[in-house]
Amino acid sequence: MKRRIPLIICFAIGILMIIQFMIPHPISREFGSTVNKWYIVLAAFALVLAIGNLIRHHGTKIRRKKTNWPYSIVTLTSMVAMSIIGFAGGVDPKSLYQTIYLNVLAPLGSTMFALLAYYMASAAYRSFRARSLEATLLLAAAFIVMIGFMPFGQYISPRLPAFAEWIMKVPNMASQRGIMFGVAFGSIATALKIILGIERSWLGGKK
Amino acid sequence: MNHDPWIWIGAFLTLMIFSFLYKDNPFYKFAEHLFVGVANGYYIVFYWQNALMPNLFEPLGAGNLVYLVPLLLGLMYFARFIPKIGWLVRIPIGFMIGWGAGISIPAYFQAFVLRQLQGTIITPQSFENTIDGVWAVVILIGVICTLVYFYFSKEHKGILKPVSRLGIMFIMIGFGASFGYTVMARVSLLIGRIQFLLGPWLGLID
Amino acid sequence: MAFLLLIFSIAPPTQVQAIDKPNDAGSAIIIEWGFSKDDEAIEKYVIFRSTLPDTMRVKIGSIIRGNNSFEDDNTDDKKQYIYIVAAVKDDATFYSMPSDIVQSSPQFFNTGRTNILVCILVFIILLVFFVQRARMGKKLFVRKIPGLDAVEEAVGRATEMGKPILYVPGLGDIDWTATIASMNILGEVAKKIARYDTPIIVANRWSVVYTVSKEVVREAFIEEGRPDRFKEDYVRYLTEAQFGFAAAVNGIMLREQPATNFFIGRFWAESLIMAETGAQTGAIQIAGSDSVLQLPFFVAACDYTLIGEELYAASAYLSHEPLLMGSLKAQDYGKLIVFVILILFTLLSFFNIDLLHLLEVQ
Amino acid sequence: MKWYEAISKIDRRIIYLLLTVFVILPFFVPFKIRQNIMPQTQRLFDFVESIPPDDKVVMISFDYTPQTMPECHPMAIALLKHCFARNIPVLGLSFDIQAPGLAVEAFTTVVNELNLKASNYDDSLFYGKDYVYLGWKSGFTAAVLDMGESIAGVFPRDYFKHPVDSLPLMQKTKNYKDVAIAIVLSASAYPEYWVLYPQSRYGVKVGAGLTAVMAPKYYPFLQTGQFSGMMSGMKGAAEYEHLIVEKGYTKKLGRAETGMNSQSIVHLLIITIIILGNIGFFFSRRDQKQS
Repeated sequence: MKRRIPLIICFAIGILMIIQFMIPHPISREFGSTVNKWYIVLAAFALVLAIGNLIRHHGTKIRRKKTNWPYSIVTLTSMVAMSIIGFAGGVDPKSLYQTIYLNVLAPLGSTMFALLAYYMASAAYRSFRARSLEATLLLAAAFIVMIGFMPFGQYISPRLPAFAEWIMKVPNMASQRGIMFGVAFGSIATALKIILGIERSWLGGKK
Repeated sequence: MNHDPWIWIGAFLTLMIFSFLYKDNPFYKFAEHLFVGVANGYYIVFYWQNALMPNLFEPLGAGNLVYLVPLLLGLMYFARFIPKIGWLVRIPIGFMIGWGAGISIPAYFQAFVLRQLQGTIITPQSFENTIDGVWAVVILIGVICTLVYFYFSKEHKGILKPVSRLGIMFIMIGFGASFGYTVMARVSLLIGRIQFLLGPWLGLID
Repeated sequence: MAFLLLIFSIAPPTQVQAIDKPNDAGSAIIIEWGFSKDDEAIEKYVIFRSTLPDTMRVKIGSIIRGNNSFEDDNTDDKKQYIYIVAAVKDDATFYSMPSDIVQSSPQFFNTGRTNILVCILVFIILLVFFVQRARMGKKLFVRKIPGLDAVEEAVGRATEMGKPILYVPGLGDIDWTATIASMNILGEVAKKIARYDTPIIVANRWSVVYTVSKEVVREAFIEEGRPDRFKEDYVRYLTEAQFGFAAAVNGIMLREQPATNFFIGRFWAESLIMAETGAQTGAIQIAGSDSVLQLPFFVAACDYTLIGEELYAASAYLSHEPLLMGSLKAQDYGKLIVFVILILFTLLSFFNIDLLHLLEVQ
Repeated sequence: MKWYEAISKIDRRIIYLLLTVFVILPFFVPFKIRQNIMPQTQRLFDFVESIPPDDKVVMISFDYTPQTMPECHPMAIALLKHCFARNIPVLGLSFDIQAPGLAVEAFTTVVNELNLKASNYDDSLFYGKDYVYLGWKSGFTAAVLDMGESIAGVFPRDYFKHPVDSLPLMQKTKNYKDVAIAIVLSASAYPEYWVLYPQSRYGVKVGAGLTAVMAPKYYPFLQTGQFSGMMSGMKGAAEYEHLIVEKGYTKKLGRAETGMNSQSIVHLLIITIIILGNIGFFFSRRDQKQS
């Protein structure tokens, strides 16, 4: 029972969602949107557990005075403070909650994102070596595209921008499509295995 | 220089994250832990306002008893804390996994199989412009070779060997091109941060 | 006078037909008409509707000239309607004859999606067939996948060094199949870890994925007979914020110094931020993703990368379980069908047999 | 360590430092690289060039977010400068909740800059007469369709809470008939839906300004003429800036052009270090083979 009931629920909801895609009738739409709402509710409940895990992790660090424990205080207090600000002060566009979003979360996020520029440079430097034919092709394609799409590309050869675009539109497109077909069958098979109960590692293997 | 304290906060946080490029240090540690804390606080409020209120408490308050089902399912997550009924946690998980698997199957067939087939199949119209037709043939060959590379249940010997090799070459060219193109798209993010530091904060550029 | 002449020379639209929109949830009617002979001269067509038994005409919308259909997506399935289309130029309006009486209704099957249904049924049959065959003991061959052969080595190395293993199951929620596939791989990795008693850190972005991955790891320890070794702190929730998550993972890599990093699942722009930091710490890195745009970065920064479908082959490959192997065979047949369709449809189209519409999904 | 070992093992921090310097440099040492103008940018520019002054409005949908600001914001600024220089009124609106702040900033920046230079009343720009910002609206599809009948019906009040009917510009701008082109600046699928709904139903001309990551997806829309032009990424913005400078509408180099200079030399830097790495790799391998 401990396995069968979850498996039946998983099977039923999976099949229902597939059928739901085929039926345009309002009953089916209603069902689809209700289940989507339930999903959101379940995610919110799971967030309680997740935040509980975060509090426990940092709480333990502080109590046992593990390395870097003072930073855990930063996480916990800022989380509590932000929640209080949101619940007490509201979430209007002019509220403190939104101001903090714009002036703390947004710059932190954009700066982490901007680190990518540096990492792309160091990753390319370290790994773009013409070790084999395949690696050389990768290197050459990256080069041509990088030069071709820049204003100075045309100075090297007036044909270069068009060549760079060709690489994007022909070989790049072909490989992406080929990968996508494989991905499609891989994920459909995975999803079916889950629904049909063939793959059940989430229940702890085959027993 | 700007007198808005929020700009200063934004600027310091930006510098703290950048300091990580040199090495891990107390400033980065602070910014990272603050990021995690504030973001989680943000989402706690967000879920309460946008998930639980409209999708659970309001309908329940209005007497819609169907919503007892997600409430019950949600509570089952906490069964983990009572060892005897701990297995109940698998019920909401089964629900979520089944839901995710179910919606993805038709979606993948539609967007990843049928639509890509439509785009790859060559028709006489592809040859209206001869050179475009030639490239369409190259794309078709590329797609087939890539497919062969992913063929698992046969050893890549005989005819499969050169074809799958060609497939991996297409893949590598594609990877290189995407990498190069993305460099262009991403450097602009860094430029954006630098503009923020030099402009609104330091006032060195307008 | 010339002005008047121009106005009176305009012909109204002809043959107005209104039909219930097919394959929908009701509440919509499609109106089609023949062009006004003076389509070139007019400005637009205005669509009027009257609801029976009342005959009052109400304007419901307009569309520029050159179009001969309109969708009224605001009808009541219980009511009957009549439509009139008018050609409009300046302030003058020229009405067509009314359409027949029409009523909208919802349908129980979307015929525009029959092709998807066929695909799903064919694939289920393939899958069940090969799984059954595997169940009966037929051996299946799988080609080598270097990234997966490296898993054992990577776990072993962490054990030797006495350092933890970091596992990031992607940044996608559970509705991405890549995340589900990642959970299956996590199960296999966790079993090896339970045997060796190496600590693992599973870093999660979504609350739901967190609950699932915790179950998966716990179950793996139980299955290996070492439930005592499972620690609550092994599976962690960080934050839903995409780059906040990346920042925190960077922190884990630098401070807890894992010997091996797994990045397996769905990734977005943060992929390289994590993979490059990991490369700098000197960890062995194994990545696997179906995110076409992020794969180049993993290839550049990681030691092994599972490309696209290889990710989905992983749980079968690692577990050697015949049932799962059977599904690999089904996947291969799926690709074979794609190959056949590509060639067949292309060839037929040159014999004027156009089958492309069979692939159209509504 | 031999020289070729050294160049294949440059410390990453040196690379980071160089990269930072290269990004900052063009802000203080402006230089000009002749832009090769992509045809889609030229088409958008030509379209705006062909709109008669003081007649129909250019509608700009500000749908970008702070993260995509470096790419899309310069597009907005360049478009506004172009329209105002040609006396074309501008109507702004947004469907992304994060956009209004950025839109207002774009308007304020350009209007202040131009009004500082204005010598008389006629040269000056006024809110309500020369430009209006309607603000943010949820429910994208319904809103863009309803504007075909009445813009004021969808936005009864503008962003600053003025009744829309009270603004002179809005009195002559009733619906899409009074819109010369709707230009959508976005990092997501909005431009596609502008083609799908308002264009197919009301014949609105649609232009787009997209991030570099998104742009390749939209080439087919240009081929079919569904887009009357497109700017792609910071490069597209720089090209547009270049075009308005060339026409003499403004003198100053724009943000995107400076940004493109940074990008160009960063690309050169990356290409150079990859070459250095490979030279080092080549020689070390030769050594290994010999020994």
